[in-house]
Amino acid sequence: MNLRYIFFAALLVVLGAGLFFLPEKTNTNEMAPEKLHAELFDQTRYVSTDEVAERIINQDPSLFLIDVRTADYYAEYSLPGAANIPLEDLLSPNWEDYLTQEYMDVVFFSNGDIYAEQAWMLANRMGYKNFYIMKGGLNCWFETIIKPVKPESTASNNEFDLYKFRNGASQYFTGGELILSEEIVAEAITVTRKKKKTVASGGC
Amino acid sequence: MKDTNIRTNRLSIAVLFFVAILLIGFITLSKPDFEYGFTTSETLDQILSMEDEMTPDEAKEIVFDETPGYKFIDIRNPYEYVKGNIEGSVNIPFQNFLADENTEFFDEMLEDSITLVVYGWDQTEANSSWMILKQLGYSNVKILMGGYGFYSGETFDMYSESEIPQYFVEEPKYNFLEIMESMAGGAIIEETKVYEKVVPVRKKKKSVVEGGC
Amino acid sequence: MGPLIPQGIISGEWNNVFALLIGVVFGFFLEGSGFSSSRKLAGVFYGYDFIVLKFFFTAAITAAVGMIYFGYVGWIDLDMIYVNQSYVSSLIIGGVIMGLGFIMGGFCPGTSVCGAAIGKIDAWVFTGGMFIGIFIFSEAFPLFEGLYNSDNLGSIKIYESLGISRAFFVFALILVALGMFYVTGIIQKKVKKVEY
Amino acid sequence: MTDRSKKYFNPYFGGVMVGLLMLLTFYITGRGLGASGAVKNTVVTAMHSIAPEHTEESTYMSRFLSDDEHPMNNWLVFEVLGVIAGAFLSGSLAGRLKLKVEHSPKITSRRRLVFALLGGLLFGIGSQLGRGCTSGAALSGMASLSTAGFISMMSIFGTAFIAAYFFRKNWI
Repeated sequence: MNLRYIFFAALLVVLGAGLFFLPEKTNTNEMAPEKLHAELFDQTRYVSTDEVAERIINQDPSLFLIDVRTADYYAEYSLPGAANIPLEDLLSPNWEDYLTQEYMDVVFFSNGDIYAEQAWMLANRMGYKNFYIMKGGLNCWFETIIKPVKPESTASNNEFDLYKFRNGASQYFTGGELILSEEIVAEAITVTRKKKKTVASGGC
Repeated sequence: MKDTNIRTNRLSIAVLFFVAILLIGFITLSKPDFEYGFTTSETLDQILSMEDEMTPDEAKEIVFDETPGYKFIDIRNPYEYVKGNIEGSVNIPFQNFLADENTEFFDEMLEDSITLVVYGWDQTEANSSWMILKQLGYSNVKILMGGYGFYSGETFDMYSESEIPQYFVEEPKYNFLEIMESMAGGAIIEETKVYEKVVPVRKKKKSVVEGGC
Repeated sequence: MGPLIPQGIISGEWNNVFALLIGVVFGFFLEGSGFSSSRKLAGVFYGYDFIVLKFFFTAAITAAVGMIYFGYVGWIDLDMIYVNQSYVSSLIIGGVIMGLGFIMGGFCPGTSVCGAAIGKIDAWVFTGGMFIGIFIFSEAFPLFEGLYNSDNLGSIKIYESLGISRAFFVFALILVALGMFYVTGIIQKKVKKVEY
Repeated sequence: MTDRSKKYFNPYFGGVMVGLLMLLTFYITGRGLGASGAVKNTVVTAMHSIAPEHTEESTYMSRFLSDDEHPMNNWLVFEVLGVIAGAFLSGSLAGRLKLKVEHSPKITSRRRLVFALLGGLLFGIGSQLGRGCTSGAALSGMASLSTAGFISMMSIFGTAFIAAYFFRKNWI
């Protein structure tokens, strides 16, 4: 046996043994902590309940709502068309397809902000895109959309417009289309379209 | 014999070349500044365990008894901090979390096994701070439920009839079903529960190249 | 960083240019190591020449080990590497047919091309046979279709299917290969020399 | 060893070099080497020019036809063209360029050619069924540690070892 061959063989064994010290899975897609931290200053991750309501009413096909609460809560009440991915199942491979898609805006919501934000952080860390949080969650949804508070008589016109929209939306979500007159829907939608920017300002 | 030697040399050069490439790789390997200490699933387990959520009453007790081993961290901006804060807390705004002196401070606390309690005005405000520290591997971080608002009593609603303390922000504040039923005149739209979204098309990784032969 | 073309660092139009260059180097070393000779290739099955085994395992191990290190130092995103789909039964049956073809014809597609390039008439015939074989396959494809598409395990890695760690698998592979190199050296000395 | 075979590279040297080449290939293109695909594309092209309608109707071949891309405009085809050039280069440098039929002294050229044809035919069928040949499926598959590569390698070489006994007259 040539000495060199023994040396090469030893080298190969050493290289092979070195593999034991390397991490098996280097997830390069994962977002770096600095970036995740920086993204958290960015308030664009929040969408308001008004915006969500408007997009549901307009049947926006790019909206994808994900309810991260438990299945019990989901069964009791959830937003129309929302899918249920309980926070604990978020990382299960069953839902991977929902998180990796990039054509729709995924809006997480829970009763408050916290679970939704946690889901958002985990999903974002995995390097996927297009995630949003419904600001204030369902608690806020009920305070603003379902049971809107009438503004003071001294409030600005914008606030009254918003109130009108919310009233219309409330009719839409509670009464169903059956008792809803055409007129109100039309009004509600035109109002929101006109006031798109101000709509996002109200609420929780 | 001479011929064979040349041949083995050629092999040696090839092998050395291979080793050299790997060495260059290791030399140029730059370590990222920050690395996650917990994987996503470990983080999720931590979240679900709820062990890190401290109630305002517990916090008050700790401050009152001056229990050692706790450090409160106010993540709000200095202006809010000066307006009012928990006694003995330090102010590290969330924006500055990854600054060198602050990570050093966190490391120190971890070594001394001092529990860090992050708080904002409410729990939601501090949530991202807690999550970031947690994911970076600081296992000694807790979060104050209700935040400073509840701690100081400013947001406490003494007229609330709810049995669940109001700092449980993830609890539904209202009975959603009841409201929906009352407003719909008893007829709830069944459609709301129907899962009507189509399965989204899976994002095709542009990476996946087509096969060999 | 890499792989360069799928990451879009180099445009896909360069694909064919690189393919040509890579092919030249590949052909050069295949031919230079003796893969243009069918009798040398067949030697591995009769114990008089083990270049196929030595070459094959050295190449596979160098590339596999190198890739893992490249992945670690961040030169290649291992998730973007193409991993063949494991259609188990069609792979096995296809492999059996190829094995028979190998021992009968003494070449495989890559080596027959090498042989053909330096004027081996048997390699030309083999390549011609391959054309006919592929033609037959595509004409008779409806017969094979069920088999062709059955038992797909997806793009799975060997250590995942065996349920062991990657490092352990590669390490074992290296030891096995080194063992084989050693044993084949002994066998080669004992077996009657074959002139070719 | 005879004088002639000394002209060949040390197999380990060739192996390391091809291993490095494969690394480079993976680094650039994200996939390994291959050969049989090129033959397939040539067959498809030839068939398409001879009997276009028939080829388009064929369930198998039609999948390699597309309107915007010619089947010959494929990296595998170019790679195999490169292999031909590289092999020719190496053969001419080492003085191995010679038209001949290589066969064992015990058999005739004719028998060798018949077996080569049969072998090629089987390889053609097998490589399509197994989605790749020794270089594409087995070698590159092993380098990327895919299960398919190892299954392929074991079933090709396993069968060849078992069948070797029956064909020994052809080779020894």
